[in-house]
Amino acid sequence: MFISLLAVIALGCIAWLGAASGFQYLIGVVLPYAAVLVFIGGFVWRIVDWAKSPVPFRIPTTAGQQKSLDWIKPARLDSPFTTAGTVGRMLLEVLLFRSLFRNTSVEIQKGPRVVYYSAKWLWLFALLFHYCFLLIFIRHFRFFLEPVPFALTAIEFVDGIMQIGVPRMFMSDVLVVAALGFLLARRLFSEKIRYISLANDYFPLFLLLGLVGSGIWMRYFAKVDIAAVKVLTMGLVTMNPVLPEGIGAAFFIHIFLLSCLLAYFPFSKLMHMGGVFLSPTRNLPNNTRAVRHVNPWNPPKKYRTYAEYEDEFRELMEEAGLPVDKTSEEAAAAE
Amino acid sequence: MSTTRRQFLKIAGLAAFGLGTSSALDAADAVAKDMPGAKYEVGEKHLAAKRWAMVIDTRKLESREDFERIIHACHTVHNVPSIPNKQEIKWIWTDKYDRVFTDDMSQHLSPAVREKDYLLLCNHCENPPCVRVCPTKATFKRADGIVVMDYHRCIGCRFCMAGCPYGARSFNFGDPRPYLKDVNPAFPTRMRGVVEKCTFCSERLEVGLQPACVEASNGAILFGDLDDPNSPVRKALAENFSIRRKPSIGTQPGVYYIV
Amino acid sequence: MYNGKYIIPGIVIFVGLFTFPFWSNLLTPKYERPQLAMPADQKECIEPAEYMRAEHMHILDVWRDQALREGKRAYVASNGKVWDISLQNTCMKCHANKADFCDKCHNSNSVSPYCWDCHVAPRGNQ
Amino acid sequence: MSKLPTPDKLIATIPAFPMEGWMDTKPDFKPGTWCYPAKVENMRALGMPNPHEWSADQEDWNLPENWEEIIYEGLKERLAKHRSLKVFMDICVRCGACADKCHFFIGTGDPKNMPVLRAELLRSVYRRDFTTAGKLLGKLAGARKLDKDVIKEWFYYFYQCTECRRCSLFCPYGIDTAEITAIARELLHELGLGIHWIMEPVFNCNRTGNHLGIQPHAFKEIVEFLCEDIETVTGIKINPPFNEKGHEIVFITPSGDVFADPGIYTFMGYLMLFHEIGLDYTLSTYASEGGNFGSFTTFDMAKKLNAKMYAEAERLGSKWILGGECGHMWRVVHQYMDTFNGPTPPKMETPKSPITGTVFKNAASTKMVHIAEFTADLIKHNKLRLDPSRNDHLTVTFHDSCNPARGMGLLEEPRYVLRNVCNNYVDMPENTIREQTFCCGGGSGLNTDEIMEIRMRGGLPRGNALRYVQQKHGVNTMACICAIDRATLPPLANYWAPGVTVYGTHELVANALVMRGEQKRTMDLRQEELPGMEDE
Repeated sequence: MFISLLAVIALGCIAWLGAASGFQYLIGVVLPYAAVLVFIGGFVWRIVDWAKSPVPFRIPTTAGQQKSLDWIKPARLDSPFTTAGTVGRMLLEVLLFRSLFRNTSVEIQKGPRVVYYSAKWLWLFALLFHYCFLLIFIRHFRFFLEPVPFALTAIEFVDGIMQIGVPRMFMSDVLVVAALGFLLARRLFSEKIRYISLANDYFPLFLLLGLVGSGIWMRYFAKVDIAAVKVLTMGLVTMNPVLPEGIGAAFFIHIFLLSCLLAYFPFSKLMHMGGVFLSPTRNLPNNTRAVRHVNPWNPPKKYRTYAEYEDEFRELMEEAGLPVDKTSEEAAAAE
Repeated sequence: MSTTRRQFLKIAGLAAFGLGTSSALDAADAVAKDMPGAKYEVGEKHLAAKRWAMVIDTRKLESREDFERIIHACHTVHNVPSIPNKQEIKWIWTDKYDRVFTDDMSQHLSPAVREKDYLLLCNHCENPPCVRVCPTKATFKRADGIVVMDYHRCIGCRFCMAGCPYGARSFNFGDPRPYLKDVNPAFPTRMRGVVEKCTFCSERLEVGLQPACVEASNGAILFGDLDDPNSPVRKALAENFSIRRKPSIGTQPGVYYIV
Repeated sequence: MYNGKYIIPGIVIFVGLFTFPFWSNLLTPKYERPQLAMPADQKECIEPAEYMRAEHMHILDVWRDQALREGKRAYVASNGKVWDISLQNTCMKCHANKADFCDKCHNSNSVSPYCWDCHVAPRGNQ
Repeated sequence: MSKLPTPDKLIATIPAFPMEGWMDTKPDFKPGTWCYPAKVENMRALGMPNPHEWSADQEDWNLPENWEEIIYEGLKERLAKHRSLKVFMDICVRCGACADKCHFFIGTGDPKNMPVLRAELLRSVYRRDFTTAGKLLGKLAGARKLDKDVIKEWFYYFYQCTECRRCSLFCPYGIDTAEITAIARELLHELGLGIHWIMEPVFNCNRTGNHLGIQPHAFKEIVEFLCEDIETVTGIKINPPFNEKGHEIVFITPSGDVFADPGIYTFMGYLMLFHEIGLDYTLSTYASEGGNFGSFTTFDMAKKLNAKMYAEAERLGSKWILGGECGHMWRVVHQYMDTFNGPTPPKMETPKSPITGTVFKNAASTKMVHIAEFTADLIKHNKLRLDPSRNDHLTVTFHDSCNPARGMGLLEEPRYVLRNVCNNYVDMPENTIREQTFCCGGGSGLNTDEIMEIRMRGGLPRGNALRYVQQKHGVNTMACICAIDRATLPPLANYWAPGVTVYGTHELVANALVMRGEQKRTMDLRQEELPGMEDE
């Protein structure tokens, strides 16, 4: 964890030093292009790599009643029988984190008694983080589009509806920090989660905190010249890169951390973004008995046939009065 | 486990220190957002008082024109729209005795007093209930006793309207601008969704002017410091019998009526 | 590759969405920083231009609190000059062209201050 | 059982979290924590790779010379074959939602029994060999070198996973530890590391048609013996057909039901039910096993054992297969069978109940129906005369087996049957039943007695839920639909909730079943007096 923290701090320092010592073009133009290429290329490569392996068996985790008899109500979404139901299940999973919503925590109390509690905090903060991050991502499109479409202005209006402070405070900024803080805190203070956490669990959290933190810093405190920033970002997306004068260091830290995140993404656990769609326990219908699932590498059948079985036990079977395909005499004659 | 936690705090502390100093270097001036050397002061001409108050001599306000003139003066200068229905906005207005002085003090008033119109506005109470109920402190009482509103903070919850015993507040159900014939370019309007009311012309006091209604009243309305025995309001109150609206509820209004 | 009929459209949609800023700007002319209309008759603002560019929103925020809540309506600038605290009567007196001064930059950067919900823009801007 | 600590002591000995990281701890192979190795001759007979003598408590496991290469190649092959494995290796974010969902973690407190860490045992090796970050950054990226201790750790922990999939239910990406465990066990088998309790049944099943190694004549004899008991209880003589061609249905159930108490009563229940409704069926001695211990070995072995079902249905000319009560059997039948060994023989037809005419469209392809579906349909159509008051001395709860619950979704059918054959039915607390059900502690071939303490620890959540309803509602009967349950739950109940008896669902059905021409029932199938119905 310390290593992850130090790594992110080091990245921040590199960006700050770079911005201060004339590498603005590298940090503000070259690296973002490279990072976007790595991100898209890496993302596609990972998905294709996964897709190269087949799904040999249809193994949905059934989280509800199957469809069987007409008069028993099936769980259409938790144990889907149809494609529509499966799509519904995936939507619930991707958009609302259905499985995490089930979360419980367990405690062994005196008695002994095993007690289960509903534990929805992880669900809540995970959902908060993802939606805030999405919202923030979308809000940033004001730097990439000219004129800024009304929908973006509307999102900004809603996000800043509390009208606190100038520039207006975005609720998503506060909530994303709170959510990241929660996700980090549980890694640090929950015994179980700390035990399973690796450096590559802390790193993205610190990186995101650095990214969000530098963004907040330049919006609310450092007041980077956003007109100049927009010239730079529009230059990037119109393939006419320019580096305007007078953009503060905070921006270069921000865009450097963003480039790091983009480049890191495809090679990390953050690929759960794409992977969740490919999870065979979720994206398949529970209808294997009704519709045959084909395994492309299905090996040829090899099993002990009835004939072999009867050959071994023929006499015993005859003695016991069990029917046989070949009587002992027939078998002897065949030899 | 505790060792790792302590270790973490140590390192996190160091890191925070490092981040703090490094960013402090380039951001030091950015953080000090106020321009060095800049100051905020009261204006040169500004009128001060310990407790602003108003005395309305109802005997001097007779005709409809008297009232209209005063109301017009106030509403024009403050961009108060005239909306002709239940969504009406008013800072200063009139009503009959029965609805103004509801503590039924005498069953047998002179018909002249009972039938007369009385000029009404925010009472700028000593104990303003509207201030107590405001959840955002958009309504507050200044040191000089004026109860004012910060429209930037008003969230339109209308608790203050429920709290005010005098009905002095109006709510903007819609954008008021279409109902303004001429906008006074020196004064803001309000927006949809906020409450508004009389401000005792605090913005005019800043530049040494009397409230607009006082100016337009031809001496029927007096304005001054209630804590100053030599002020016109104290003198008038000393010389005449005066009453205030709903004294029994303890709000201590700052508007007095000579009847 | 297996299940390509689901996965390939998925990848295409993902890449399409992610690169939206690039291809949606294919026909956009070169973006220029908005050129603002400066007052013709005034050279100096209340504070230096760089400071005003970064902090004008902050100064307006402080102004409104000072004027409304503290009752202090005179701003003594760093150069000692005294200004009346008023968006409508001080700022907009010089920056009378709101459309080409305020709005141009705000719109381009999608900044939507709510000043003008109440405050009255100088004539000619409505 | 004498070596087992008392339940209180067992809970008191759940250790605190270790101080050192999980990569630095090694399992302690003390007696009672590991299963006995498979016999070399069984492994050899089945053609398993690298059969050799070894034992978990020894320092040297006599791994084949090129064991590292075998694992590397084996893992590589399986990554290419199973998208599940690849995706599950890559996308875990270690959110910890699965951590306290595992019955073995709850009962042992061993952090490596948290599903996420169980998977990390394999994932760490995957990272080192198959990811760039792992190759470059090593331990920093959560990768570690494959050494013999890792293999030992795999053996220890992948045989402390019953593939119950409870963790998978809670995982936001549906990462299924059962899948990971199954593949890790395949890798271990590549090195010749199998366990006796699994390989012996697999060997038997291949040879004699059933796990228990019952030969055809013995099978017939046992069933006839059970029929005599039925006659004693009901006065009705049943002569079930064996290996007979031309019947509409082949009935296949786990051989545990033929052999062991209390499974035999469930088997008697099936026979009585079929007799009463006049079902046109046959038993098979060749396909006399519903269960599939091959599925705890390798996918290929599961396929090999499973193939007999369709082969026998084809040989006997039956239209469809009716399957008895079993857990993992139904995981295989429901999710794998048709893929393994389908398409079905041409003469098989979509199952249709000959009694009610119900067509089981949900089994249109696999052509195999669960007996709980079949019986629920009979009851719904009023085809059975039932006297549930015969079960009035029982207060019944139902244990959802992991596989039918989370690998099939069979939740309502058995409950419907039970509610119709018993008057006193209560469910256990909601976090322990249906799709959230807890394992009996002995699934996936771990129902062996040498690891009884581990089993009892794993059985803690189930045992506790059972004791809860025992104390609160006076439950004295736990019904189940699984042969392994019928073997593992009695010691579990005895340990955690003494006084609760385990029944197969169809034993309770048969107790309540009013048969044509039966004598007055005074005893249940266990030949115990039925309270209130004693002979006068």
